[in-house]
Amino acid sequence: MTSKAKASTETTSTQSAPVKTYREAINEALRQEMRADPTVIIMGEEVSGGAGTPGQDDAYGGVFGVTKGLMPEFGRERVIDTPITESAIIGAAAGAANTGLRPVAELMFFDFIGVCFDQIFNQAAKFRYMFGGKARTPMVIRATVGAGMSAGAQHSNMLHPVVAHIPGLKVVMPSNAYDAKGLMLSAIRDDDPVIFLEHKTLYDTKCEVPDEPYTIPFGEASFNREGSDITIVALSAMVPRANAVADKLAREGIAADVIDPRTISPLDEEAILESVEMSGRLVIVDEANPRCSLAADIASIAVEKAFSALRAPIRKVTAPHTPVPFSPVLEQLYMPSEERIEQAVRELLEA
Amino acid sequence: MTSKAKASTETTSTQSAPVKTYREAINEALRQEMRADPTVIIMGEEVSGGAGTPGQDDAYGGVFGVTKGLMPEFGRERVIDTPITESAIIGAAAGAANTGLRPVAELMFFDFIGVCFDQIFNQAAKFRYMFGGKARTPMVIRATVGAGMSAGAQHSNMLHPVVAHIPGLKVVMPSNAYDAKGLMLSAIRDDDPVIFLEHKTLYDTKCEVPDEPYTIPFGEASFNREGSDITIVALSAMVPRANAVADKLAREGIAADVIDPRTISPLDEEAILESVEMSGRLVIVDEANPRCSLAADIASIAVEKAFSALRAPIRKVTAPHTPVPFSPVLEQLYMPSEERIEQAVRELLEA
Amino acid sequence: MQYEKDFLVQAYRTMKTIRLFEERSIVEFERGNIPGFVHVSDGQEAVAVGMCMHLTDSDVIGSTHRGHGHSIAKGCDVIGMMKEIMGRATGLCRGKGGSMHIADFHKGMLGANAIVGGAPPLCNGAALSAKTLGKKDIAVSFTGDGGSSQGTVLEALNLAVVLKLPHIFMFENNQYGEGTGVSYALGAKDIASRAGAFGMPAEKVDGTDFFAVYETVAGAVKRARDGGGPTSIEADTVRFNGHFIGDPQLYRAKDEVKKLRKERDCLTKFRERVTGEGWLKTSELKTIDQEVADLIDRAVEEALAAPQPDPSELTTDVYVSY
Amino acid sequence: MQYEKDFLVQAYRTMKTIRLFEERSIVEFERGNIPGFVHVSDGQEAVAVGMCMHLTDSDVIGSTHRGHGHSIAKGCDVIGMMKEIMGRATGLCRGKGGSMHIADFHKGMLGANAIVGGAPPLCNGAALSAKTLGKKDIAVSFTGDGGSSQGTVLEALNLAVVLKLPHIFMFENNQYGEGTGVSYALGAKDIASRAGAFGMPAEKVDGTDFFAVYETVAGAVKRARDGGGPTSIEADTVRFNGHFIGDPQLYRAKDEVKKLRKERDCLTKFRERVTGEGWLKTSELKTIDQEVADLIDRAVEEALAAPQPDPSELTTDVYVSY
Ligand SMILES: Cc1ncc(C[n+]2csc(CCOP(=O)(O)OP(=O)(O)O)c2C)c(N)n1
Ligand SMILES: Cc1ncc(C[n+]2csc(CCOP(=O)(O)OP(=O)(O)O)c2C)c(N)n1
Ligand SMILES: [Mg+2]
Ligand SMILES: [Mg+2]
Repeated sequence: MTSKAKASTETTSTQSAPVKTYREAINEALRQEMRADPTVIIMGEEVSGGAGTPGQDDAYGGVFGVTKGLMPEFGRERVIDTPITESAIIGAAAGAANTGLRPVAELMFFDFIGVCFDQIFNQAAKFRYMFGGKARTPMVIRATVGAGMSAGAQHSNMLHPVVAHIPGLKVVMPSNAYDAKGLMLSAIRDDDPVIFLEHKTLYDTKCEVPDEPYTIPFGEASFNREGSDITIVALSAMVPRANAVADKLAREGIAADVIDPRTISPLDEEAILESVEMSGRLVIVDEANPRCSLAADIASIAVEKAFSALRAPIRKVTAPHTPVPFSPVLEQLYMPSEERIEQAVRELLEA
Repeated sequence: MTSKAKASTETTSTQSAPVKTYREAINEALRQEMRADPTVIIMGEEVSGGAGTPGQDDAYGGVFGVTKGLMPEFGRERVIDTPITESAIIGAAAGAANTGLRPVAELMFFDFIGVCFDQIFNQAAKFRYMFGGKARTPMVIRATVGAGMSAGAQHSNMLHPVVAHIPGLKVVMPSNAYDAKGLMLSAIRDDDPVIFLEHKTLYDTKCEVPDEPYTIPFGEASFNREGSDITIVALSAMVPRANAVADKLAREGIAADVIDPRTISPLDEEAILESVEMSGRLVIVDEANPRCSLAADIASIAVEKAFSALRAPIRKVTAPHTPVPFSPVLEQLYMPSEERIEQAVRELLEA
Repeated sequence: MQYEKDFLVQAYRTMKTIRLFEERSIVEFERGNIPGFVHVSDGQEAVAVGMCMHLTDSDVIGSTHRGHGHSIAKGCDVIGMMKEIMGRATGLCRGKGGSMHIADFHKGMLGANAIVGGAPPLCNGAALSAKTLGKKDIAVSFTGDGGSSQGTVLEALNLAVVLKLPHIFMFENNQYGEGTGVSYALGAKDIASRAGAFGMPAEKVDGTDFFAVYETVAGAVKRARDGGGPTSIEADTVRFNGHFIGDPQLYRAKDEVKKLRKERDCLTKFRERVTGEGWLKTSELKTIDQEVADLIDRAVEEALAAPQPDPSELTTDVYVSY
Repeated sequence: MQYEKDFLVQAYRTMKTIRLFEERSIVEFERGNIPGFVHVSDGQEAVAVGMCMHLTDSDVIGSTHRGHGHSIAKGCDVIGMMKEIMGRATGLCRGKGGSMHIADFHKGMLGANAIVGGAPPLCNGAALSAKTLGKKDIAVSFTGDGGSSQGTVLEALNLAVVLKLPHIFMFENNQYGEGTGVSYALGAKDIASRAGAFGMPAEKVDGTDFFAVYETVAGAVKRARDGGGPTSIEADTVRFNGHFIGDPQLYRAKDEVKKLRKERDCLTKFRERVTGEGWLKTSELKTIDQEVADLIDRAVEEALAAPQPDPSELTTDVYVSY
């Protein structure tokens, strides 16, 4: 079955489901899996909130409200607020995963991997391999990524290329509520450590999300738009932008495939290559910084494995090689815009 | 002046200099710059050794002996042994760099970035930009990288793609003693944080290294072999392997450019593109894991900027997407070998 | 202790400036004039000012995400700060930093830091510079109660002792890390005793009493300048607002803040003390209040009129590869 | 305390096994049969064994780079270990781990760890599993004197107290972290008092006295199993060899090790105590010595004969993307 076919199957199944936000979809996935599996726990800073205070419990439910309501249902034993010590949080999640639990640990901002990167890349990621297959480390690290909220240089990074580089980790980047729910359920049930990256600017976006639990397998891209003139691969918050560009071009009779890999490790190479074989033209839209990025990764795969089909240079539309500026004016320029995507597409079509 | 020309100038200047090891060359650069500039200090674990013990001072001079003899000359005030607390070490180096010193901090193994990554990527790397150009952070982080010593999964990584991804950092990877000295002097004098990666298996390699101080500018590749049939870009310990393959092919009349970028951030795109324009064929040899790697980065640059010259797919010869195995048998398979490089080259020549 | 009038005026003016800067930040944030995440520090003025009144421009401080007060206390230009948090081109950091990244190296302000526990390792470095270069300068890091458990902070405490660095660790215990109480997040009896167990003198002080802070800090500053190494201080203080502007503060008790404002307002306490002792007159304080209010008005006015950064600024102040 | 004969025999056998395993590792390393970096733990046997004699297979331990002794004490197969450190396919970790990554989850051995300070955060997680799943199991992390200052360890101490985890932090103070003395690297008075300041009971014990370790640990184990939360123990112990095999040990005093071997050898002390008290006969000990020596001989023999991993193993036990 081709990737296009796979993707379409799923899309049809969502017809006439209730509309939910990305935030609600993730919350629902967590709740459903916690009901189904008593070994699933949540831990992190403010995942409930209010511990040791005179006011309300569940005061935050996560600073973006994603875990709201889970502590009241499952108790502080399973929704664990922690001190501000990310190495201790992620390390505990990894050790708990080794010994019978399925922890979902939250890093409030993925930028905080700096203070716990060892636990992720040297510990959790490597146990299975370096212990000769003995270890299972079924844990999820949820974190928010991305610019667009003027959160400044230390709260606005993507950083997914850093974890996609690391063997032993799986990396998930849902671009919409439907995918977020299905991928979260797969992430929790996966026996390897999974990095689950939620883009801050997507929390309030909505789409149809079935009430019943469902999973979306890792390594299967979805086709958001279909067309054989050009292939646009876009990730996370860049997907809606790529879609918008594709819609605009469609009105001019230019047909673009818009591919959302949904998981970047594993990556659905097949879907990308299949499309490039048809179109011969590839634009990759990635909000991360450009060097050693996922955009570079995908370009390198295409030029290695679909070389003869290529009819034009491969274009990466990314952030510049700079930190994220605070100023909203500069930050808008920092993120790949619809204009820049469109321009890249047009250049390739003319090449 | 083309890159090829630049590279040759340097090579001639090294004629008839004394032969030194990579280890000695780095030691000499550090010593010379510490003599010349009283603000240069060294800090890290065992950079001298013997602190608080009944035995000798300078008991190690670094676990690979690179800083041996510096403490006796410059004293414990400028060659500072530290506790095993990498965040404190790198953070102190960054803060010292902001306030008048030029610290050279050592991470014994670059694998230890996991416990101090925040200090590197969120702090040191970002000060200049996020403070609007006010901060200067002239620091060097020296660290050993690479497999080949059966040091196991947590002491054998490359990880240079992780830091090359980060804006604000410069990343240096010398492949020989001559470059190591000249690049170290440039690194210390640079006003940005520089990651200086020394491959464990290169310490005992030798070449001619002039006694007097000299610098090699960042962002200038060197051409190790010249030829227009194929371009081989290789890094760090992969350079000697690429050279060996080029020499073997040369005996068959196949002429390869072997390009050693020497610094990967900044990267001498010009040199690579210039060569690819001639050869139309590119192999990149990178000991790092493949995903979002420097190999991918370079491939993506070539397909974006030298597309019309390409006559074959671009091949990456890298480690597999696995942790580094301990077993020497497996570890040999893990690292890109001359055989694999040669095979990739031959495949492209036939393509 | 005997206080000069100028000193008292400066202390009051600085605390008042912080108070009004923060209160106005809330207003301007709500008006949509300040983007991003903003953490105000009103209630904690006495800690920042009681500490920084001991420092010169060549001493350095490292701050937190809640850094406006520290910045003002260390002498940063208030107008430049207001421009910065509004993201303007003429802000202290050209609009690239924002509220969580205000820095002014000329004033020894090494930066607010959006990573909890960010300042202590860096301030060790600044202290090391002073020591290595043979200067008498000292470094002061600010850390919250929540941040006090972060590994970077704990490592920094040890290194400061080992290298005998002129570094004062100021822990501001405002009882909360976001919506979590210190009684939950801190396993230790208190921050001071834990810091003290790392091998340095550690003290506790009422952080809402400017005079107590100033006097407690004095010994630590002297020790640091004289080569006696680091000190930790835990200041018991209060956060008058939410964790960030817009925080509904569900975790607080009803009337908690009202009570704190009544009983533990460092400005009220200061005013009572200085007028009670006859050191300053109420009218003098009122004049300062007015001057500060004018300054803040002007800051907002100028900031709102200041230009946005030029698009070219996106790629300056950093080496850009491609 | 009253000890059963079987208990004493097991304790002695285990300590002796560690001793001979380590001594033989040195020989085989020097012969070129063991690749990589190897850190032996002879001298520290009483800590590993005195601790692990309290544990069952469902309790877990987390270890360090110097993990052979902990592994043997926790019941890992000695032959499988020897194969592992020789990198063989039938080693405990299929030759992929090596000396610094021996693990055996069936025995509750969660892994040696080549990152200093690696175990404590992970052991919090194991303790959390036990607590959440309502088991009586406990977790024990081992950390060196050098590692005790690592931020990960210090954070873990706090979290263990906050969550009241059944976790014993065993700090093995062998006086050195590589070639640096603890008196230099540790700013605190000692490891125990600093750990205690995090809010947990903390004790010190002579780590070369098996009985002292066993008895000190007993209380901590009981407390952990009974829901009383974590404990820290600092064991004063000795490192008979260099940091790694091949270390010239220039930082040591002349005759230092000779003296330690004479005065602080935990095996000698054990033998003296059990024979002195009439608990075991010298002849019984000798028999054990011989049995252990035979076991180690067999381990080396089998390991040398064991196959190298198949090339296909390079890409198994991990999800491989490309
Ligand atoms: C490493 C890291 N973890 C988490 C956060 C998110 N965060 C920002 S402020 C804060 C609370 C800090 O509490 P405290 O140290 O007491 O300072 P206060 O806010 O009370 O001034 C948290 C959890 C962060 N910025 N950095
Ligand atoms: C994070 C990290 N930093 C540094 C090292 C290098 N290293 C390995 S063992 C060691 C010394 C550890 O000393 P200690 O904790 O006392 O344990 P011991 O070797 O005495 O058993 C060091 C510095 C490491 N492996 N990991
Ligand atoms: Mg607080
Ligand atoms: Mg030790």
